[in-house]
Amino acid sequence: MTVQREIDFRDALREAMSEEMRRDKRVFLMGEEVAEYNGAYKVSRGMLEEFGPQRVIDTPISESGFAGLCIGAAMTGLRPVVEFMSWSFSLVAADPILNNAPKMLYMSGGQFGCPIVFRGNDGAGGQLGSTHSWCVEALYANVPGLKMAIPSDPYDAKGLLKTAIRDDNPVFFLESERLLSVKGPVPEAEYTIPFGQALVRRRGTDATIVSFGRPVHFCLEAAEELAKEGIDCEVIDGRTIRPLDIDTIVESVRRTSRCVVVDQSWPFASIGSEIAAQVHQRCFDDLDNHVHRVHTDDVPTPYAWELEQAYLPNARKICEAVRSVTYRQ
Amino acid sequence: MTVQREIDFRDALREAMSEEMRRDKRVFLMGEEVAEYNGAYKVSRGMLEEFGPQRVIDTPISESGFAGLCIGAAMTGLRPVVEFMSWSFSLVAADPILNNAPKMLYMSGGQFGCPIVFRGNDGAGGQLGSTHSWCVEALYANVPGLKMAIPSDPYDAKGLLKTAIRDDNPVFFLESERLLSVKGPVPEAEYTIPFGQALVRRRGTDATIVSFGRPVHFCLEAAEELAKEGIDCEVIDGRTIRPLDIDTIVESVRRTSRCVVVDQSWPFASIGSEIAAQVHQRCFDDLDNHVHRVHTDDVPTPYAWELEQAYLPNARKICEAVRSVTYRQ
Amino acid sequence: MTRTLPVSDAGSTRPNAVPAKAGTSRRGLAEQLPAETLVGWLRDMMLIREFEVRTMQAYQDKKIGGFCHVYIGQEAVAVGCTAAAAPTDPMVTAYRDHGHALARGMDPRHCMAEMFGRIGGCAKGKGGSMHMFDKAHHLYGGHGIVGAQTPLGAGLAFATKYWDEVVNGGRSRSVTLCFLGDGALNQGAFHEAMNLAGLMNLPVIYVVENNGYSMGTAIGRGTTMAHDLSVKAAAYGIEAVVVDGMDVLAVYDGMKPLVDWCREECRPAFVDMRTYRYKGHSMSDPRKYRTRDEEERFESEDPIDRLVGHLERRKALDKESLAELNRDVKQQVRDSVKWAEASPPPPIEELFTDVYVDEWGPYRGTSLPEMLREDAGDAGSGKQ
Amino acid sequence: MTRTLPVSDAGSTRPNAVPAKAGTSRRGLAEQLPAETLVGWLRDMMLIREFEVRTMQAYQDKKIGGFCHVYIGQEAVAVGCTAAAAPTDPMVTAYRDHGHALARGMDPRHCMAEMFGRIGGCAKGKGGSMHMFDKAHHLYGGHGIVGAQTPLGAGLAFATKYWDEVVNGGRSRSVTLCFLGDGALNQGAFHEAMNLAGLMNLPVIYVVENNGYSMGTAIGRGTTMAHDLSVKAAAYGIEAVVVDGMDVLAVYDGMKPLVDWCREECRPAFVDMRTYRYKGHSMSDPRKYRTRDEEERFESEDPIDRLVGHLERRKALDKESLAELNRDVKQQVRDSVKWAEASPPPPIEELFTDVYVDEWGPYRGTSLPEMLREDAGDAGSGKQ
Ligand SMILES: Cc1ncc(C[n+]2csc(CCOP(=O)(O)OP(=O)(O)O)c2C)c(N)n1
Ligand SMILES: Cc1ncc(C[n+]2csc(CCOP(=O)(O)OP(=O)(O)O)c2C)c(N)n1
Ligand SMILES: [Mg+2]
Ligand SMILES: [Mg+2]
Repeated sequence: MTVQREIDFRDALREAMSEEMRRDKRVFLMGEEVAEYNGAYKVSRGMLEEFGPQRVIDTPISESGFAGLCIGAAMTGLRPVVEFMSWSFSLVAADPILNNAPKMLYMSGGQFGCPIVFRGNDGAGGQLGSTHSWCVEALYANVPGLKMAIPSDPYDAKGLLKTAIRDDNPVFFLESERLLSVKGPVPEAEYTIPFGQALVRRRGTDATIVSFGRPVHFCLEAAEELAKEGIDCEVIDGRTIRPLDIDTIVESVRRTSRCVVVDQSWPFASIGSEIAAQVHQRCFDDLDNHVHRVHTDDVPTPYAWELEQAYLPNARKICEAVRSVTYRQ
Repeated sequence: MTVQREIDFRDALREAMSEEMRRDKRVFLMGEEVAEYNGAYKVSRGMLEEFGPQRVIDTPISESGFAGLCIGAAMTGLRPVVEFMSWSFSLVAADPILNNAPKMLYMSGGQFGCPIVFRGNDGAGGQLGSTHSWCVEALYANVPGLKMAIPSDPYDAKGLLKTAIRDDNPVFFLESERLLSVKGPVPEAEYTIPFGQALVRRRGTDATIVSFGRPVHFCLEAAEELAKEGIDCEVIDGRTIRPLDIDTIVESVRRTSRCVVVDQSWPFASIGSEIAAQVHQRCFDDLDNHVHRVHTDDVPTPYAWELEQAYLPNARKICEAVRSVTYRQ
Repeated sequence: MTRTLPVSDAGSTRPNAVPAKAGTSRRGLAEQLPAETLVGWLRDMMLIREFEVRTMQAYQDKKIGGFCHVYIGQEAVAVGCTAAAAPTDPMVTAYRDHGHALARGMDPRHCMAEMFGRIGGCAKGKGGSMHMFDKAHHLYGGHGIVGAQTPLGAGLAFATKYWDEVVNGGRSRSVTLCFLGDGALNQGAFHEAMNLAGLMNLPVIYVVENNGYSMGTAIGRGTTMAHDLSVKAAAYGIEAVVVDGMDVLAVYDGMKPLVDWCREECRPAFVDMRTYRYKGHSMSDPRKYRTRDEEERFESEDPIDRLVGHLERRKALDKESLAELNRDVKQQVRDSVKWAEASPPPPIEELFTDVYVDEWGPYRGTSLPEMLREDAGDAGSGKQ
Repeated sequence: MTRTLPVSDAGSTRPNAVPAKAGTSRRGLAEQLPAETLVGWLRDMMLIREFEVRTMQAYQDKKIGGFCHVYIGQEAVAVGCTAAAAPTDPMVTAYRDHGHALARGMDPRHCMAEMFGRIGGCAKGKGGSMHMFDKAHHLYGGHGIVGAQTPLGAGLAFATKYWDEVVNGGRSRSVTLCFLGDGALNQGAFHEAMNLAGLMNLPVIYVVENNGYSMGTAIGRGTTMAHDLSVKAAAYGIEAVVVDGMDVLAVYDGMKPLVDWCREECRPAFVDMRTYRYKGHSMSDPRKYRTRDEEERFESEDPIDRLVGHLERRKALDKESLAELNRDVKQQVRDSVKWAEASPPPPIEELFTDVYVDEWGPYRGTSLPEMLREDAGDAGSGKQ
């Protein structure tokens, strides 16, 4: 029996980048404070030392500029990894990341692809207030031509990021600052995780809970709680949003007949709405109740701790939704 | 019997702005080419002459700059109308319009509102290619704190725009370049249209078709076509997205038991997904079939006429969806 | 190519040239002010310093959450600039905003309570450290996104002009102060704002609080021409001045004539305000990117010490009154902490307040923060 | 303030100063080239002119849709700049891009077919007039969003350096040409790109095709310091030159030394390229914002006429050979129209091709345009 190595989410991200940079000289990392400062959240700690300033590159606070720069570089076949200190700061770069990167291949009729990874912290939870707490997945996932991954643990973080860096398309990689210090088993041996494969994190028969990223942990917590009440939940971690592994979700809902989607972004026109709509479409005759949704409240992110806690999805809210979808209350 | 005056969509928009500017000196218009050029699409024709260069203001190609400038002005209680030549050009201004305007009131604890209207052309259909064909509603409607209107005819365009200008909150007003020359009855007498009230454009019993903006016309076309086949459709024009008049939709679907949502934007995490999710939620026991959705295809906007036509929603696709939702094929 | 080249002439319809020389620093201006005024500045600077020290403590004690950026070292900038402007001149700044709020006159209780996330905060605890707004004192916010406040600043200047000239029919009479960090120089929004300000003749002063760093990035590593920022303004035909931001007298001497000039000429200006933040970028920054030596060099030019020295030389301040000021300020800040602690967290209903001005659906319209309810009745209405 | 002010010194670790004087225009450089070379340029300029005339016709005939911006009047810029650069030097431009594509060597058939929305187009009809890409000729696109190409240009320069130095381990040897309109000067992205280029020592030349207008806005109405754009470059420590874009010899004389200098020094540069568009901004523009007088003044300096004059003076071109060139070019363009008309519309399956490089779900991976399939096998692979 071998003891599994445990590392934290932050280190898993770094390992993914470093391994890919060792493997492929076309890969480089660019962003604010990624080099000399070792990253605002220390994700890139030590990388400058290993790879030097030509491949681990500090930038000024010019998201539109350096995102666009890296898109240009990607058109030549380089494979930039762009770190947004926070996805909240990517709005100033919305045009290059949404209007350029995901459409380049199409507009050029197949001539120029754009193998680039944009990554950084996404989501609220640290009392950062209205401007710094974006869940950009609800906005950006609408756009065809990009891929999107939202890992929930170190193992997936590493495996998915390596896949992202090897992907020939622009990948939006959303991390949670709240998870960076969470530890989990990550093998020393090389592995990658294919996009478009959801993971069933818990088997269950009474209801399917679908989520991705940080709220997956709340779902598992809720499932434990609900188990005590005799409600046996299946928990699916979507892992990638584009491609979305709807088949795994559908297969599960066909068995459980009930579905709750948990999404930490605002509800309106979100991933949550999309999954709900698709599940209703594919499982119309199987469903025992409409799909229930748990989101943050539909208001700007408040700063005060109590308000933010009330605002975010949590195990309690998920339990309530599951009880409701299973007609237990 | 009085003869109804008919004017085109473009003139309706101008009348709304001009009337409000006459009524309230705090209202001004700013944007690229709105003054001396009379507007890229001639929406503001003659307004410079009437209101002078202090109130009808040309800008350089600096969307982030002038949108932000107008947000600052709105914080003092002025009521700017900002014209984006196209909403496709608003991505470079995503930060001010999404991170500032809709959150100012909240972040300031009720101190500073932001009574501003952003308006311009939205949507594909003129062979403008990938970068110039955005339907930003799918992206932006996710954000609380803003309101959003998408009129489909001159009457609504005028009435809703006047309401938008008088609203104390940021309003995103989405026009269709394809509709600008469409004529319709618009009374001479002053009127406004409240936000959050959908309009039943056609009564019917077999299926409810929900749409907003330009595709409403395709829905009505489809309804005529389907009537010949004996399928009697109700067509609901949502008119505003935030607030969304889900009650009117639900009331209709409870009667018809079938629902098709038609949305000219990409499907994933769109207004279409949201309406589908909400209808399933509210009408779960009434629905005879899952909500069907008609969107543009989930690909970047192609330039070639044939491809663009294939890409867009149209009456044929809507007919198919209705036949499918009513089990007629 | 040196011969004259063709260029369209239709452009000459709007003036676009470099303006008359902007008001130049007048050495000794501040010194001529009554000693009480300068003592008032000293008190403000001491208040900010003490406030920030307690802020750091409270952050360490986990009473303050999120990101928190203190102003220690830069006090002379906010205080001197505020003194040079009229109290009704709009101000807007970035996330390092406690100093501006206090200098502008926000009650430290409201400022502290905001960071504590309490209902007594200036934004009822909903904004946090980075987003300090004070309508009664014409402070249009701290803003968290780097550079975001720069077009807003142009807009405030536009608005004062518009209200005066179009709505009320008079002559423009306000100057807007828009503060930004040196790191914001590299955001596109800043450049668009500068061009608009130059083009539209907006009375706004962009004060770059050039503390030499944006997080761990020394200015020269992120900003071209860091040794002469005036070229950034020259690109838009905007006058630039350099001011010693470690000396409140120099700040006043530099800013007062500039504010007057902007008000008179209705033109923008740009200030390279040389300053230094003593502490890390935010609470979690170990400052490895700079030397202790450098820090000491700046600390030895401490703006509070310098003003004390000046007042002592003028015999306008003795040990006794300084000690009293100190006690006084400490007491005020201690009170603010107590007050903040006593202020309850916002009730959960506040989640759905202030999303929209009007009520609809789950939204409850707006309600003013206590701070403004205490003040004049209508001044702070969310409804404009 | 004149005394030296405190500023952090940690910034001095990276060079950031104004570079050595950029290569200055060398009058007579082009004249020394073999006459055939200049006749080649003439042919290219005539080709572009004729192509655009037929483009306008086709647009009027509704064979071309969407927005369409012709290059008539500006031919000397694309042709002269292309001549000054190496054929492998990357180029990227805005939506007024037919001239660049043709100057770079794109077959007019592919260019015309693209606008006709046909499968034979450079992007299989999926890009349209504003988005001309030609991988074989190192043209990284026309780009529809004003200013969007300017960070891309920095990125191309970064990439050439990176490929040479990091991947292949040598010395950088390419220069990127990034074209932009004068209107793009006011987009923030341009400024961020300039700062990055200056900071990172990127070999990119920003060529502002200063035709005096962005749509109906004369440059002076939208851009501060329009009379001296060099200040826009000085703000980033980047050398600026002014070039007469109505004279292809002057363009070459200005650009060649500059390109050589950028390649040698691995530094960016900025060109205020004075030119004029004879026609409206796009097909629907009545040009009321300028005088016929002004138009005639520029038309009288027509770049094609000037080159013809030069060649005639040099006795390198007679009436006969000019007429032949004319016939030849007309024939080529006529053929391109015919070819485009004969090319079928893209099959509906093309909707789902080129969304992702790989196949998944409804997506069919990529397939190359005919243009590249004719060319070298691997050069144009969507897979990098
Ligand atoms: C657009 C954007 N990018 C990145 C950040 C993260 N960030 C916050 S402060 C900061 C440094 C700003 O430095 P400077 O402007 O010099 O201000 P100072 O902190 O020195 O007062 C950065 C990078 C942000 N808030 N916004
Ligand atoms: C961000 C953005 N805003 C607005 C537009 C609409 N637009 C297209 S071209 C143009 C004028 C550009 O002028 P200039 O840069 O001088 O180029 P020229 O047309 O003279 O070649 C405008 C405003 C756009 N494409 N992108
Ligand atoms: Mg700084
Ligand atoms: Mg131009």
